[in-house]
Amino acid sequence: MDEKVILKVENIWKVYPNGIVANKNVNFEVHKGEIHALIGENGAGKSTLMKILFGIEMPEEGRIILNGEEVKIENSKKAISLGIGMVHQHFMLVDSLTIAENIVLGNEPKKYGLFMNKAQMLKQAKECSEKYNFNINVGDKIEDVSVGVKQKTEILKALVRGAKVLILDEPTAVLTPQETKELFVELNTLKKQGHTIIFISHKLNEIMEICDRVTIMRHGTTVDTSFIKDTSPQDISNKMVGREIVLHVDKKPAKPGEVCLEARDIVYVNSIGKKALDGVNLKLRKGEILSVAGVEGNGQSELAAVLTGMIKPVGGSLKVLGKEIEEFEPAVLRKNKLTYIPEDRMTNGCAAKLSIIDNMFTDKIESFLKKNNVFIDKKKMKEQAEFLVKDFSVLCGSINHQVQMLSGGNIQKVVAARELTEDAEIIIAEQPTRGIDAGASELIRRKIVEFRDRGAAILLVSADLNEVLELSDSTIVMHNGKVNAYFKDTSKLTEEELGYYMLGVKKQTEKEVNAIL
Amino acid sequence: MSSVLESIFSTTFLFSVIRVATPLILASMGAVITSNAGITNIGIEGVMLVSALVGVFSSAFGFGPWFGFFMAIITGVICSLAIGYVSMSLKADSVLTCIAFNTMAIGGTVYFMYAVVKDKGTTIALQSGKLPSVEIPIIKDIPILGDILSNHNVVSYIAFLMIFVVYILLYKTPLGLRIRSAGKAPNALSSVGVSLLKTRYIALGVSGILGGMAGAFMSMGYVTWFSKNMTAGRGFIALAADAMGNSTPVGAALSSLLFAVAEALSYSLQITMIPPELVQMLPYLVTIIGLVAYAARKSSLDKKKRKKLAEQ
Amino acid sequence: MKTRKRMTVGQFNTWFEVLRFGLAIFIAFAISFIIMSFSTDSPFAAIGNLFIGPMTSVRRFSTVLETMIPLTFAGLAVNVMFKANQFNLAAEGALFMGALMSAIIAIYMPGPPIMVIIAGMIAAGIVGSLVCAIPGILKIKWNCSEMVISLMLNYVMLYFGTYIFNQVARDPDSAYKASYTFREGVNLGNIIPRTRLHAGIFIVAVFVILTYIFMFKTKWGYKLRVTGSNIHFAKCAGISVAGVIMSSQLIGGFIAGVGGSTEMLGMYSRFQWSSLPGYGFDGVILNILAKENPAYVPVAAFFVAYLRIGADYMYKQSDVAAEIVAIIEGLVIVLVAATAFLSKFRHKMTTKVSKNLLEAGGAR
Amino acid sequence: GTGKVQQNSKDQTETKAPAEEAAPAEEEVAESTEESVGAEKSAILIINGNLGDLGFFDSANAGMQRVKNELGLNIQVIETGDDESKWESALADAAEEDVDYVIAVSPSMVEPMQNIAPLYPEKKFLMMDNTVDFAGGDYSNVYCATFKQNEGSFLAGAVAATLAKNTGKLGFVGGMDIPPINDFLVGYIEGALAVNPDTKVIATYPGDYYDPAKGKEHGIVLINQGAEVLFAAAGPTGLGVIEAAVDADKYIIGVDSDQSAGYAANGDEKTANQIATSMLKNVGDAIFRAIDLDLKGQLSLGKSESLGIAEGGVGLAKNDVYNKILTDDEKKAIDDIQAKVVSGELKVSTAIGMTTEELDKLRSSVAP
Ligand SMILES: Nc1ncnc2c1ncn2[C@@H]1O[C@H](COP(=O)(O)OP(=O)(O)OP(=O)(O)O)[C@@H](O)[C@H]1O
Ligand SMILES: Nc1ncnc2c1ncn2[C@@H]1O[C@H](COP(=O)(O)OP(=O)(O)OP(=O)(O)O)[C@@H](O)[C@H]1O
Ligand SMILES: [Mg+2]
Ligand SMILES: [Mg+2]
Repeated sequence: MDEKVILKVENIWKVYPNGIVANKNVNFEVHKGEIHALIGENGAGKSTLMKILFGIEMPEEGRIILNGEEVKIENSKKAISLGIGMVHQHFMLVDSLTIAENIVLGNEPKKYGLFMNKAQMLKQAKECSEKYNFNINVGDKIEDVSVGVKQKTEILKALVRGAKVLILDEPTAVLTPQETKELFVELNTLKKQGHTIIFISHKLNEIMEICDRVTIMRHGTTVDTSFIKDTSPQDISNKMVGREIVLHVDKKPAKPGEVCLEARDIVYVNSIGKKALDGVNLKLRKGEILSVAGVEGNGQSELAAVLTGMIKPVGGSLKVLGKEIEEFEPAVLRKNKLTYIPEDRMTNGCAAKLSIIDNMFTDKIESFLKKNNVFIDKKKMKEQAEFLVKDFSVLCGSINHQVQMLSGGNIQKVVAARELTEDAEIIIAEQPTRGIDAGASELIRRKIVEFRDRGAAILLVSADLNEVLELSDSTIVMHNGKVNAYFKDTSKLTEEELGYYMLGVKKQTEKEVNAIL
Repeated sequence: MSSVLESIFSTTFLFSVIRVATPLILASMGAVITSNAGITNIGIEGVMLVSALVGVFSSAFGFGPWFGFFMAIITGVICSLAIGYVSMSLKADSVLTCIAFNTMAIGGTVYFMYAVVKDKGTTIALQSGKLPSVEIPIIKDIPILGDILSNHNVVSYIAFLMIFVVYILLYKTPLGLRIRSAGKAPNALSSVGVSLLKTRYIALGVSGILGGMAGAFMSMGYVTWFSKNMTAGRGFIALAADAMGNSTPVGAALSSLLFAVAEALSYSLQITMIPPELVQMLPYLVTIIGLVAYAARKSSLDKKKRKKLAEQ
Repeated sequence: MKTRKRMTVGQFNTWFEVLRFGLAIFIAFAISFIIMSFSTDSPFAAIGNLFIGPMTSVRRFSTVLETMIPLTFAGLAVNVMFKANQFNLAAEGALFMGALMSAIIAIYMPGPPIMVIIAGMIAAGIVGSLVCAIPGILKIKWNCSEMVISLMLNYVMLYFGTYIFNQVARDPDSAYKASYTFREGVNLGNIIPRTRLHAGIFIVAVFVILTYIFMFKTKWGYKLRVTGSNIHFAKCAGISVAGVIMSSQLIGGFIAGVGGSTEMLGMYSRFQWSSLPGYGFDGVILNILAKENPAYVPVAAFFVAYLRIGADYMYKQSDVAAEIVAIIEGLVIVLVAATAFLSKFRHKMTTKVSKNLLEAGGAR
Repeated sequence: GTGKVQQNSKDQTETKAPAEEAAPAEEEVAESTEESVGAEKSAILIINGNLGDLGFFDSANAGMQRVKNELGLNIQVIETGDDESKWESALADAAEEDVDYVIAVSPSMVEPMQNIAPLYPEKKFLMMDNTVDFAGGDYSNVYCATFKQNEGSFLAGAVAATLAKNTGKLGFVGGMDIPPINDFLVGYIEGALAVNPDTKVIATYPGDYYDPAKGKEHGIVLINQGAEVLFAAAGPTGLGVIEAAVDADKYIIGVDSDQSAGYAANGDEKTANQIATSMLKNVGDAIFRAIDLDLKGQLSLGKSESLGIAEGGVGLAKNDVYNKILTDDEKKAIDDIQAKVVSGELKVSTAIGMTTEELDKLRSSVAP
């Protein structure tokens, strides 16, 4: 047995109830004290494999060897007791409880054998956060803290339980660049203290920056493991998808036309009473991609939600295609040829239990009716759905399968296929490629450019700076609920410059910002 | 009319409010525990019913009412766990499971009643005994208070004690922390290796204890026999009390008391010439109005708060 | 290759569902049989009577069909409301009020009986709609739990209906609580002599077909299904969800109301209900058995009605209380609704099927 | 065929009687069957509610036991529960059996009776406590008996007023606000007034026959209002009223059966002693009488009889408790009243056919 190897999985098979083989014959080795990246396309089975390691899913076959001994991980409790900790991609925190309560949950200090010992609890949580140099206030309630602090709480939860092997499933997806940097510092500290980290991400640059080795998964199996220093981003992505992919979107210069969406003085107050939007002005023109950049939580998602009618602003006006919008309702806006790719595809983007075909035309079912205007024309729907599935290369068994059977990227393709409709004049795309692999991202980006060239106006809300720089024609930056900067020509913009505005280090004058109008 | 007022402002009115509220408080505490754990337990109605029958049987064929009380609690726990097994381990929808269970409880109690006493109506043919009433030493001598508070059935005192116990359990113990987490963020609980299933089973078990007590009170405190479908929707009312009280023990208890006041009022109003059907409707109407008022207040407060913040 | 593999797993699943359903019924009967054998010396005879009971005479069999009618209506009503993801249990109150409304019309409205019947049904439907709309409105406006509200509302309806009944329709000369008798000829006729089977069976058949078409073939049904499946998505896609929720409650209530009037005009000649008929919960039960598909609702209703009539026969022939049927129903429902029931076996089989296919065909 | 007959009669001897009565009964059957006239005959009773009410239905059931024991018939008692949709088919089911008498005992069974009886002209139907519309159809195979519950309640009211020596207030709990229940109330009020014209009567209706807890609350409210003696006509709900009376140490008047004896038989002496008397509605006796008469060929089918005190249809349970708590003078006074009612000297009103206004007027006149 190799001394270095702390965790080893051999010949893991996992079949989901619907018959999809998510993991087939997976072999995977993690060395002690390394940061090991796991990367793979949509549906490659990374999450599934991690869930197996953390006892959430049971494999049908295969062995897990930890510290040279074969182990059976029946549940998370067992995993924790074996020193495995997992930070899931989605937060697993109780919002109404404090950080300390979240950290000690399941391991609560007691007094008189029956009651909570609050003092002891705070002490424990504090000691732990100090030990790993996590700068947080453990008495705060989760609902009041930032995403970064939540992520730290998640990691502390694992560490306080003595995790030696830490699984991080796409931990940076929701973090700002600054927070990501901070996290990386902390991960390096952990590494120095002897912890082993498995790091899942779709972002190659992060993997190149922090990881020691990388394992690539494709179609349910591990295809390759190599040292980061011996490989290159190009190499990794080739192995991931098994073909050359174009990392850059080719696009012709924009030809902006008339204004088709105009927002004035939009104000929105969120549920905890913060002014999430504080007098936002913007104009969107035909044939251009305007991107909205910004550090998460500065009002971009609220802006998208207001412009699509998902939430109602407390002040301001909106003009679409020259018409004043009285009612902020998705139905009204959609009637005005506005479509929307929402950020949260599972909540707002699809009905997971309905079939793919039923999810394809939800917004335009009225145009799939028979002559009497009551009955649905199933035949027309089927033809069109089959066409779109091909056009967007949605990987599925049949268009009658439930959407929930698809992997994340393919669900996103279904959403995009629905929203990128022929007669759409305004497209609001919110994080359209978040959390999906390069191949699918490229397809969606290409489609967006295609629609721009056809004369649609596109508002791209994205936290991915590469995407902003590559895809958009002009850019606005949001900071603290206000538009902080407007750049008419994105191609003249650099990543650093954008960062300054996003963090509020730099700020344009009102006149410069209002140049958009 | 004056006699109605007289009766409402009498000590006996408040006395009967407490009695009417007893099964509701117990059952609503059960509902509070389960809804905190993230389970909508409309099966509490059936749990009460089955416990009431088992209580009577055990009392009649066993060692008297306290044994019956004990067995009713055991039954409550077993029934609740059975609901849990089906809805959690066998993964059936919890509302559907509860509806199925209630159906089984209504029919099943009649089936067993018939099998034992050859009646489908009541078990009055059995001598099942009654849980005692208790005089509270000092309080009983205080003029008005004594008349209201003393000499209730022992289960009434247990019910009020349970409000306190449930409060402590939910907010001051590790188990309470887990139960609340199970309801608010089940993923969070499993992510730290605490079994969500186990936590919810425990919550259901505790609610079974409370439901069992409520059932025992119906058949061995309120009256001394079981009669077909004798809970008559009290479990549903408990659920409404839980909703009205925002799933807090004190809130749910106050809501139960509100219903009990309306119910007691409906008994007193019967002596007027107001049509009895309208009077009987009162408690349910009050509950609906209470639920709506609570929800409306919540949403208007929310709106106001936002408006105010926007103006700042 | 790919399509063949999907089909095979799909075929296995269909086969498995049938097996599971059968097994659920078998287990329910087995458990009930054990329970019965404690209280009777001849459990075999008892369970035999349960099965053959409804077949022992034309009249008994027609009783099954009669019982099926209100059950099916309730099942459809609940189906439409549940499909919009609203756990509205007010079908019970709607059925009661619908029955009362049509009874009042049948007593007082002049004109040819057929007109009276049609007017009665429509009025009953409207009343049913109003009843079921209440939880819907409160849900939309203030986000009140429709389940809790409807549970309370049913009692309000019982007492309110009884009040109306007393004021308007009660026959003071009757020696029991009953309305005046309906006008001559105001009933749904009789299809088979010496039974009570009435033309309501055709009405319910029409409603099953209409509900099915509505749900799966029309734009409204489509919007309803999307809303029920994911309300946020429906809203985002421009569906007016409040309208859909409201209309689903109105339609469900309408069906329940018509169900009440069909039962009233088909089976009785005067209104004499003094308690809630209990169809609201039955409707939920039927939906589980019918896998939430309106087309299967009558099948489920037949099954339940057959059991209940069989149980009555069994009780009459032996000393086993008919209420055992509640236990059988409950167990069947629980096992059918229990998605994890037999899941281990299913998983093992799926794994085997998938792996075999994989080895045989290669690609995923 | 004969096989079926035999099997049926064998089945039907396994009656659905309360357990404690069953054992001695069986032996008697064995000896009496031989010589009894009714040996080959059988009867089915439909209880369109549930047994265990210690009242009306239990009384009917007791009558059936007498029919079995004394007349030697095979009997069967079917409880249908309160699901109205089942009543008619239960009646038809019974009529389809190889049976001679089909018996229904509650007012609300009249409609099914009218629908079913003409379809089975070879069977004899007994309808208790209500009458079919003999003018409206061919019901030559139906015998109906109604009970003058107002007459019996008159006596109950008289006893109650006699016992209410302090406040003169009486309480009444009726299952529902409906004519047959109000018939009890009307008689009760008039009987009480006959003894003491200043008597006050408070009436309440829980609106439910199966919620004893509610019944108890109603009883308590009445007692709190100063009612000294209670009277409940409310099925199992009424049992809760009895509990309230017992808890408060008040007298209550039982209904339909001798409820004091019922409790005593169950071993509950304390309750038995609080039930001053019971207003008997001898439905069981009426069933027995009808079948007995028919076996002798004397029953006039196709007719309805109204059974009052004179016919033994209603009356008071003058049992030990009654004898103990009433003085001889008081008992004599009650007997006098009873004689006057029988002779027609005292006229008792009935709520059947009374308008709501008339009833309200009567109720208001005695309201405290
Ligand atoms: N609950 C499930 N039921 C059925 N199939 C599932 C389920 N979860 C995942 N799958 C399938 O298993 C395969 C692997 O999924 P998994 O989520 O592990 O992939 P992934 O590598 O995380 O991909 P992505 O990057 O798209 O999230 C996919 O094809 C997916 O469709
Ligand atoms: N056994 C299972 N039962 C139910 N749901 C499952 C099961 N296994 C996985 N899932 C769900 O399937 C989904 C697919 O996994 P995953 O989260 O990796 O995909 P994703 O959301 O497409 O992409 P990413 O994780 O890269 O953002 C998850 O939402 C997970 O909760
Ligand atoms: Mg993943
Ligand atoms: Mg994934």
